[in-house]
Amino acid sequence: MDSFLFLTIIFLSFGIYFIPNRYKYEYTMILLLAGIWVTSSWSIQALFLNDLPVSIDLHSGLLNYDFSLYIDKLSAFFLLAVNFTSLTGLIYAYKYLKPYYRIKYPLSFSIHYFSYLWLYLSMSMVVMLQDGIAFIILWEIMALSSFMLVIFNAENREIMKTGINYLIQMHIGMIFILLAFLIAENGTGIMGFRSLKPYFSDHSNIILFMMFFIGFGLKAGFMPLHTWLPQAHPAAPSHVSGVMSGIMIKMGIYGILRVVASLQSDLFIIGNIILFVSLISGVLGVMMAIVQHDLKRLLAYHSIENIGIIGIGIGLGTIGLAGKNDYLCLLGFGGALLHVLNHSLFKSLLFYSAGSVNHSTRTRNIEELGGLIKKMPYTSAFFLIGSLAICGLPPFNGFISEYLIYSGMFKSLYGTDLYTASILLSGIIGLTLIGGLAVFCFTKAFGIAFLGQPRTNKAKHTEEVPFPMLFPGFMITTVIMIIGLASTFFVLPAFEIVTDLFTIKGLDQSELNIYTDNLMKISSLGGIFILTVILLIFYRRYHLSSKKVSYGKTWGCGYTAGNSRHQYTATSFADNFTCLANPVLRSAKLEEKIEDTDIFPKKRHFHTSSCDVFKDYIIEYPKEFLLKSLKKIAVMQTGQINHYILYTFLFIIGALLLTYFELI
Amino acid sequence: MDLNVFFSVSAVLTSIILFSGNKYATKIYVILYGLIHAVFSVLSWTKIGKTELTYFTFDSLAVLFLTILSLVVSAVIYHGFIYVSKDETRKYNIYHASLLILVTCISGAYLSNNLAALWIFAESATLAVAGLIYHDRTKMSLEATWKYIFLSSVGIAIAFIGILFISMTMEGTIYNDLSFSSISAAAYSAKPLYLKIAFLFIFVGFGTKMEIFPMHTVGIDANSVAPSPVGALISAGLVNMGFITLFRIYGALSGSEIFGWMNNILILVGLLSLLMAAGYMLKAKHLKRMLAYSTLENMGLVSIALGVGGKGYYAAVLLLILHSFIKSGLFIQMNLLYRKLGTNKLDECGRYLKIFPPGALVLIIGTICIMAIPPSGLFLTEMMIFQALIEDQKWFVLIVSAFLICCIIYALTIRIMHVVFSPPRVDLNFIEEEKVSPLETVSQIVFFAIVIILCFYQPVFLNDMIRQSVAVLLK
Amino acid sequence: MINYLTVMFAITIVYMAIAERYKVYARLLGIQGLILFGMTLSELNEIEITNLIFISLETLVFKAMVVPYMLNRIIINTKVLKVHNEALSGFYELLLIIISLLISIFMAYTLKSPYIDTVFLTIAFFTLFSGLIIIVTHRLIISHLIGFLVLENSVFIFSMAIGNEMPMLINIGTLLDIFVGVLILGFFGMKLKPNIDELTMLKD
Amino acid sequence: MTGLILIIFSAVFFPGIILRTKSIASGRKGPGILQPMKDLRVLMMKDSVFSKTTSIIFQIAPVIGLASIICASLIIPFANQPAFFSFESDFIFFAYILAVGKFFMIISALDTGSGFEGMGANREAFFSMLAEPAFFIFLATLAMLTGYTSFSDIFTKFYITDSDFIMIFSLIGVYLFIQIAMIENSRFPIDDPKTHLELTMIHEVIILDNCGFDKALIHIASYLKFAVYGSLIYNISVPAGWNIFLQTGLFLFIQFFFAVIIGFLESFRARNKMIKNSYFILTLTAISFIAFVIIIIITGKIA
Repeated sequence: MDSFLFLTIIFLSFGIYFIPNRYKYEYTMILLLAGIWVTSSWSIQALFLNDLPVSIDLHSGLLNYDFSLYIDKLSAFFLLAVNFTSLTGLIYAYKYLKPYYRIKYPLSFSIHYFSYLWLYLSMSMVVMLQDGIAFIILWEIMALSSFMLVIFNAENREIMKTGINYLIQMHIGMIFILLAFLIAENGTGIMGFRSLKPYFSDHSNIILFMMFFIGFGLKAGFMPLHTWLPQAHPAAPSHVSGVMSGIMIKMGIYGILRVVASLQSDLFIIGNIILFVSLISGVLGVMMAIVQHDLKRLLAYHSIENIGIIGIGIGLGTIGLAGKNDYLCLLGFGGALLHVLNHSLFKSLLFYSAGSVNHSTRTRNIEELGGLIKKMPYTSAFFLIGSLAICGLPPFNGFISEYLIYSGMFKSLYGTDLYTASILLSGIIGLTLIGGLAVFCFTKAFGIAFLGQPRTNKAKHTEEVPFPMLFPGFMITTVIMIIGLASTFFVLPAFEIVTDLFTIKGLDQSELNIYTDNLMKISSLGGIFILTVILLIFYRRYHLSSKKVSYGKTWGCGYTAGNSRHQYTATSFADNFTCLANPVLRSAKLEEKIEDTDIFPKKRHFHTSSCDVFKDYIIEYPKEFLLKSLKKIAVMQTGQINHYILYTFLFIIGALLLTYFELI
Repeated sequence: MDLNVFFSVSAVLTSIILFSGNKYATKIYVILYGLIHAVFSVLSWTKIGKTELTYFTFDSLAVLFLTILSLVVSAVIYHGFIYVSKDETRKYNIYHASLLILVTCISGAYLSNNLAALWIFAESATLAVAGLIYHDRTKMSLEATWKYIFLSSVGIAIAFIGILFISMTMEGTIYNDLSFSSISAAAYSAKPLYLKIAFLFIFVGFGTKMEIFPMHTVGIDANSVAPSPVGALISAGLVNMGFITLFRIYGALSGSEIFGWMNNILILVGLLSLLMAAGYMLKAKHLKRMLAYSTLENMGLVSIALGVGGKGYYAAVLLLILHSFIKSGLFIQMNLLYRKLGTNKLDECGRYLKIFPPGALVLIIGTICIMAIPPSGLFLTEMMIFQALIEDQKWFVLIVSAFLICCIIYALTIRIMHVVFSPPRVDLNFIEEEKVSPLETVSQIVFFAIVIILCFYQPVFLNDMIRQSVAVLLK
Repeated sequence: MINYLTVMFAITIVYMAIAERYKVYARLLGIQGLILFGMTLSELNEIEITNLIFISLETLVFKAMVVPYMLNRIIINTKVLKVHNEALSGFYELLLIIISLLISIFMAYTLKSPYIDTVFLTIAFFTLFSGLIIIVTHRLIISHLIGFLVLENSVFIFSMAIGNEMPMLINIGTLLDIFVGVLILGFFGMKLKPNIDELTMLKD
Repeated sequence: MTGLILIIFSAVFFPGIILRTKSIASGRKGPGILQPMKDLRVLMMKDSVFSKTTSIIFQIAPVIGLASIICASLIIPFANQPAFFSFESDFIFFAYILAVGKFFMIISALDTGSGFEGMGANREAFFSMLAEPAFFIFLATLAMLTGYTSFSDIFTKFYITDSDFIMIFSLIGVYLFIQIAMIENSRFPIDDPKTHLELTMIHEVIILDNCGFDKALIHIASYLKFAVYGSLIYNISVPAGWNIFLQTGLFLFIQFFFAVIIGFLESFRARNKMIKNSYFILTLTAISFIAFVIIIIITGKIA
């Protein structure tokens, strides 16, 4: 029954092209809700009700590949996350897309909604499919549909370029995955994740793993492979960036987890590789985020950072698997999984808020914003909550997952050997730095964009976005708070998923009690914190009610004519950090020097810019070089017949020579 | 319907058209021809394995390609009517007569079981297509026609020398005709050097038809200048004809000592074709030229697939089939685009989505299909080629071709997406004179739908046919 | 007899490499047609009547008369008289042709077989290569045309080298080839007059 | 419970002792030890003036700052009595909940839209970010040494591990905690609370616009923070097994001693140049790293 509904959704999705423009949104929403209903029921079955995975036959016997769905606990977990984020994204889109109805053509909307629906369908099927080819097909459809979503504003050539850059990188990733699957298939005769275990048990693990890691890492955005991320997210409409950053990049994590679960040897090395890459992603990601002025690009770099945190968890888990350290394994993978969920929540929340800011101010440059909290209180509150959560601060959800990863590391330190100890310590230092830098970054982002006085007219004349754009914020905030305060209900299933996936010995009852106890204590401390705050606020209000409260200008050290231009800017806020990190960030300043002869200095401009070292040196320059040399090859079509004949002639002679010397 | 009936009816219809004084009459004759061709190809399914008129055998590959040709031709005829509707009667008739000759020659070439007969049909097809390329009577079309005729003739001369070398190997044997079975039987004992030279010359010579390195150059010009429906026919019919030649000679020689050598040559040529295609597509400035280069790319892949063997054979045939549909659909679409935007130059095209939404949608789908990204069926063939390469441990070829494919996809998307969405760099302020009906996109939608469906579901009969076609290689 | 003819044929080709005027080309092609006729006459032992008609049609009529005549017409019409060796000077062309002669001898020797006349094979290869070289080294399309006609001659010699195993098919092939040659000539003569060396627009 | 009372008790006297030490060191008689408490009372009674630029963030930030330090103090054990809340890796919660307070103080500074306060906010964020690793590395060292991961367990078991190097850790720990406390509270040598130039201030410049009740809350939080760190110093330097009365005495003594040290430091030392601060803080990280290396050596991982 359910499978029929699912198939119906797939077929009905094509109907978007035939629905009148006014009802396209509603149509999409109905299909999405139906999809969510079906997949959620499957995943709840798999996650909570059954011990066995759920198998769904999609009646695909006619087709070439096995499209039947198979939902184990891991799939179910990802499915739920996909469902939630996709739903909030579509709700948010309702009003967000309204202004475009006047300037865009119905077909654009058809394509957009169709792609959105298929992004959802492909994501949910990617985590459910077992057959390799079917997986790859859906994987690429996912890339394709997200590409179509990114280029919603494709009239802008820059956005188009960004989108294509994204598509190509995704395609390269897909080729890596495909080749890896094919190599495994060549060894075992099975195509898909099922083939990996037998393959890994009698082949070298590390090469194939690296291929998978590159393929999936491109989607996830690990550091040297991240370059599409900071470009694509600002280019996309905000609900799309929210969904992409929130959950789509996690599909890469899903793939990596599946591969890691099949590994048989070389685990320690692989764990180290993952950890190392993740540390770089985490630390550099947040460092680069700090110097960004574009709100959405800043958030995009934070996605890289958070992928780094997830990767740290996975790396630690793998090291734990290698050393038969069940604690580390459980906490590492468990933390990573939970962080996947958490990040999908707060990152989408942040992107939606950033989108709302963009929606009402028409700018994403935080240097042009300021004082939004008075005009857009709800949006600001959501952004604040998102910021606190992404910094991993209690009592929000981000803390829980980071706590798990930290605690795995701290717990494993005792009695380990030198290597593991140093690795764990580097993990600890990395996470700490990430946390500190994230606080630095989000105080900057929130403080400059939402607080103080409006820096430009764009920020001055704004208003709060309509309720449908705020509603997802309420939904997400609720879940964030539930995870933050009732973490037990989320951490224990995550542990169960890990034990199920990696077939390790689960926690016995006493250990389970310890964890429940820990989490309960964190929850109650969080509760106490909130209570204290509320009590203090009420006391403060009571206290101030008896005092005279007056309002005046901000203290200006005697200077009373200060205006909004005297405020600290984002650049200056980041300045001391930028100085310290310049070898990595290579930010450039363009300033006009004041000459000695300038008695009355004229108006001057000052410009700072930052570059992404990885993007330049690993992607851009080699890409430019390759494209240039390829283009150089293309001088043969001269338009002259004699040249054309010459090629033929030379080819024949060359082939004959090669034949004569038996080179081919 | 027997083959002789088909040929004679075609000849009669062609001559009637040449001398008819009425466009409507011509139209009816052409439609009649299209129907006859369709009936002929449907009936040919019942005659698989039979030989007619000594020189023609209905084998699986030929029947398969014939059916595809029928499908493509029906679209080509329909769009051709629109394309030439404003021409004077004489031009109109010449166009259609050439079209008929071309289709008949291609069909004959498909069915030939004899190298010489195949060669003759190929040559005639060249002449017929030259007439079609020249249809627009512009400077460009003159140049393209000249180059096409000239290079094709040189290629055909070279191929003929190759055929002569084949017949040299048969001197002193009991085989004294150029049928492929005889060639194959004689090849067992033949001197390898002769076979190598023969294969090399034939391969290079027919490269003009198949649009493969090193003789791809004219195909590009012809495709970009010819009327779009003809472009569709070239890339679906003529290219397949080139392939069938290559395939038959390859199959005939596959039992001989030079099998490994041939594979190496094929892979070398395939890689070079990919390289050329990648380089040119990165700097293409003309939509139709870019599509022509994409044909070069796909033929390079076919060549690699043949060279690798194993699953590659199947992949090669499937790729050809899918490519016929996609490329002809895209070329037809190019005509609609031209009529809407007044140009096919990349710098002057833009905002297609706004100007002609159905066409833009079709163009996007077509681009996805030709890029071999799922859900395009081409993806399967690409995957099979990779599979075969991995099985053969040809890592270098694998890496290089995967890389070049990525470059090509980059070039394709960036151009076509800009055409669809972005404003043009140079604004022509073109005002369309004639309306383009959205119904004109139906043929392309059907073609692309076939391609997409084939990604998920290949009917058993198709599977069997392809397997039978390549069975000769898998012995 | 046959050896003298082949040597003469080779000499005409070498002369072509250093020819300065198109008229010379036309004349040389005519001479080549005559030589080919002589070669076939002396080579074919038993001559059927149909074959004789075929061969004389091919060589005497087409190669020795029609082609030079049409070429002459084209030359007069287009007023392109001098061969401009823009790509390579005549010296290098000669050099290349001599090298190709060496290669041809070498190849024919390598391909030696009891069923094939090595002399014919040599001259066929030589003609093939020189035809290609003439096309490659010239820029004006009228030279390409001449190169192509030389190529046709080489095809003819190749078919002679095989002897008479499959005369009919090969004769048809040769005839079609020549037909194409004439068609090209005609097309060229009729259509390409005014813009004889501007055909380089189609490029990337 | 005892610990909490002791912390609050010492927090009451802590700032006074610092003040007193400083004045004695500079040859003045100085105010009474309870003078800061009296100041608090004055602040509480004052009316409030808020900048028109500020928003609700500015109003709730002091409250959250205080609440965070209260929560943090619930994790601190005393002697062998476990804290209110003790769980695995609770020091992570400790560090992060303090960060919450800091986060709000920083954004409340930015909320005023003042150039000065932005400067201070930036420095606060930057320096505390740099100080985090030192704290965590040292706790990792302790975790590795004892095999436990909560404050209570670590400090109870710390002296039970019969290691000869225990004193070294104790000393390093005391040093590190003092320095971290100085950074966290923006004291010498990072910052000088008594400076008169806004351009060089860190913590003081952040609260330039706070007044009255809010400022009192900020002060309370700051005093409590001192006491909490003092309590950590006590815990690391005194074995948990000793008599409870002795412990209480020692606790008070160490808190007193801590305050005196701060007073003396502030009297006789010059504050760092702003640019040197980052080096200084990184040195702390290096020191805690040395501690980690030592633990590796003594556990025999490096021969």
